[in-house]
Amino acid sequence: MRKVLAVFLLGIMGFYLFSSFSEIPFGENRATVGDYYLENTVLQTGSVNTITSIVVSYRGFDTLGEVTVLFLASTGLAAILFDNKGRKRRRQHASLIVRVGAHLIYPLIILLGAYVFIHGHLTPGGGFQGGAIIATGVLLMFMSYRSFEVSHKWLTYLESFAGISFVTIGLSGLIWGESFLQNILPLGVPNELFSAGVIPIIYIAVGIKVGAELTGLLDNLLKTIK
Amino acid sequence: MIVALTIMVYVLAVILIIAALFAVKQKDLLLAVIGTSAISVVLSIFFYILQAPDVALTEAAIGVALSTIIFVITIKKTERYEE
Amino acid sequence: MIFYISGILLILIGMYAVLTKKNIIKIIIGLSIVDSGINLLLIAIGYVNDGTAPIFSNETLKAVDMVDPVPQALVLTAIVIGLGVTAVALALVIRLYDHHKTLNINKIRKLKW
Amino acid sequence: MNISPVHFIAVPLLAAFLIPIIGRFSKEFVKVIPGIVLLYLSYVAISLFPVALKTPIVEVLAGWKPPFGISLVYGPLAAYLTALITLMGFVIWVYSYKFIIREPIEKYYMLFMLLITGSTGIILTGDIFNMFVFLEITAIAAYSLTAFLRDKDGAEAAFKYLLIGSFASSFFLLAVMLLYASTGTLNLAEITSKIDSVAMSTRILILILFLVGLGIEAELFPLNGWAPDAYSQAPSPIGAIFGGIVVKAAIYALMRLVFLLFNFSEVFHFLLIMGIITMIVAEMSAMKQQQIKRMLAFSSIGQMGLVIIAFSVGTSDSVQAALFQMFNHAVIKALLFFAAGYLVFHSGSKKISALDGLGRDKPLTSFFFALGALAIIGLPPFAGFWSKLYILISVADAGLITAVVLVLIASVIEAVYYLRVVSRLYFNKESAQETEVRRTPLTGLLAMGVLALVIIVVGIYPDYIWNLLKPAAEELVNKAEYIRIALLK
Repeated sequence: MRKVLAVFLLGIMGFYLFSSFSEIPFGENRATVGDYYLENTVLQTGSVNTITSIVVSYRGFDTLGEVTVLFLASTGLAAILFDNKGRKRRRQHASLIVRVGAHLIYPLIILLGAYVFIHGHLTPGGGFQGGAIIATGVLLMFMSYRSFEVSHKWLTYLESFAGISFVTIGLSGLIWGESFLQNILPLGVPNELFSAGVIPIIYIAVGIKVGAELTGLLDNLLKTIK
Repeated sequence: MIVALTIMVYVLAVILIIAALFAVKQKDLLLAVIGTSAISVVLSIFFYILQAPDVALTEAAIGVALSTIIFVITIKKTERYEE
Repeated sequence: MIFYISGILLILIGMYAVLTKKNIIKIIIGLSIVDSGINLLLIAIGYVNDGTAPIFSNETLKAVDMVDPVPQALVLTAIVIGLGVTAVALALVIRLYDHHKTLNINKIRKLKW
Repeated sequence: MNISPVHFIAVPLLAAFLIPIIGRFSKEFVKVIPGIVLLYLSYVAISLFPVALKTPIVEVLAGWKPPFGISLVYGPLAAYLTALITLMGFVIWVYSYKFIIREPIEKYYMLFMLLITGSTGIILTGDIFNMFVFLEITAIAAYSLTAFLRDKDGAEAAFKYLLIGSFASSFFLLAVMLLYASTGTLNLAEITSKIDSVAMSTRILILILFLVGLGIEAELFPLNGWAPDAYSQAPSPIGAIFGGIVVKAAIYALMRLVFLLFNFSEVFHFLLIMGIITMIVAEMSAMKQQQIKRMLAFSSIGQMGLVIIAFSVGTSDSVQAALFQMFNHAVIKALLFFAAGYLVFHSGSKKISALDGLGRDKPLTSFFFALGALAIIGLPPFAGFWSKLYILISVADAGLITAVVLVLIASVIEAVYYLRVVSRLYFNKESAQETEVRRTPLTGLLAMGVLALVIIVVGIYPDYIWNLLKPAAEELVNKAEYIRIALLK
């Protein structure tokens, strides 16, 4: 009964979605605000990656919100799982091959993550991707070594420090420029590492924050007693 | 070249839907989670084809790896089979 | 077009799971499938035939040939938000399992509606 | 640094990021930070209020003029709602100070700060996707706070809330996507100016998606199944936060979008009917409740129904009355939740029947509860009377006599179940069971006292607040003016 009703409702919804989307032709160039960003990104922000300039500058406020969502998720998760944390993760060491492999790859993954968020304004990728990559690196170590621990104190510091710097950069735009999150540094030459003003700095802060948060989140989940 | 790409897209779309149905129907939750990570893999390829490398990278890191892992951890902490 | 169709189908399949499944982890899987579908639709909306990725990595690339960057930026945000919601949801699942020793929604009394 | 509306979002965010570091050094100081932040924000709200009444502030972010960047639109309406939220937030903090004694206290205040960020963000932002982000922030904070006590019922309520909430946010995101695809922009004012060129079928789909997406947070029937559980299982201050802050932000978002994008009489009729059904069903359900906080939750939904009725009459007067009712509801319902929190504490049970005779043991707390009950029913010397009166007048002016009758019937039902509780407090014999008598802490009494004072003062001098709301109501009704202001033309 329930299934029939669900199929019926979804059928109606699917029909309306399809008919609405048939009015939005696929692959056609629509006049959107995107055109403005594409034309002006290099000149106005110095970032050659338009996505980065939108994420960090034009719509930087969204990114602040997004970082907040992750922060919120890790806080909320820690609050919900507060009192059933075990001391140790009860798991076996992985096999020797995995451990040696993990040890070899771990620094490389961290390096890759850092590379991705430092070059966010030049190549695909940025703070979120870099941070997520770093978290997967730490996860690999969690999986291979029982004794591998991250210091919660430092995670907290890193996380808060990165968050505070994001907001502070924003507020300094308000102090020395005209608006919150405004770019107050010189734009430099496009396509060079040190260019695009505050964009790389913000993205590095985002990367550190995302990495620390996801690591903390995974650690909290893993330490829950069954 | 273009034809090959089109065919590939269609094949991938079929795989995507099959993976989604598998994830919904499968009684073994671990396998169902593998299904969702397969969805993410296909999506990540789609994003790349649709000229969104940034998003493809994010989907690969978050959808394929992290999201799957938190599901797997949760299943480990609870139970594996759907009644 | 195929991208639209797959996106909408993903949304519908995910919603079907949320509406009919009894297992709470399954329901969350459904929610994440819905999110995936919406993300795919958004990216597909921004695509321009024969467009290139919106990154000016060399001089020859022109703005008019590029795909719309805005949906991509939005999807980046949406993916991260989805991860956040999933994490909180799974934490609640672990909590619920603690209290009830079951994942079946019918056996968790108040969840019925 | 000049005071600017962006502080409403940035400062609590900064505080939330700072709390974990400070928590490592001093647990006590952590509890004080939100108070300082909210006091500062209240100061900002009050000092910016006259400015916004004269000329609305459009705060451009990151230096990009709308529609290319995200901007905050701080007009009279936003000024009024942010002031309400920050002042209520401050009172709720005072109450929480001694009420929240369960660890992790630090996390509680972080979530609280983020909830304030999220809900002020919803109200201030002039960008539809940004609104989605802030809705999510508010929602995730609300889920986590619901489960804060980590007991059986709390986790269930939070999970239910999360499921429905995630559904809502998916719908909202779909609607945002369709809007972007058909208008090519995300700026709310720009969308408004282009919406007429969108095909009608698409527009209707977008409307339905928004109604479902925001109706859930705004507790519209039949999407409000989560609310009674969430309100009653979360700690009492959180109930006040939901009723006083989260719902207000959601209703604002819904009404802003309806007035800007779907300004048709059919939509308003539909909302009117939904509002009436919401009100009647909720008041009937409240009547049947055995638990005091569930009763308050249903009453809250009923009041939101009343607010939606007033909004959907659509005239400037009725909107003004709706805004007045929102103010009164926030203050009165917070007082009721505060008092109920300690009454439940003292009686040791969530049941209404356990409250017998507490009027003698707990004279002050019971007095505050009774005062809140009388005010929310709408008895003359209190604030609730005036807003209800104004709503009735404006609804009658629009010729909707059936609606007037139904609102009056709902009020009678409301009076019955509230007075039932009050009479139990004062006139029933004390139940035999011995419960440990714990004193209501001074901060709790202080918070309740302030709210009670506001209720009485506003009840005696309603015109002051009423006149303040006039520009806010006109801002919501006048869509051309909003476009002009928000696009900096």
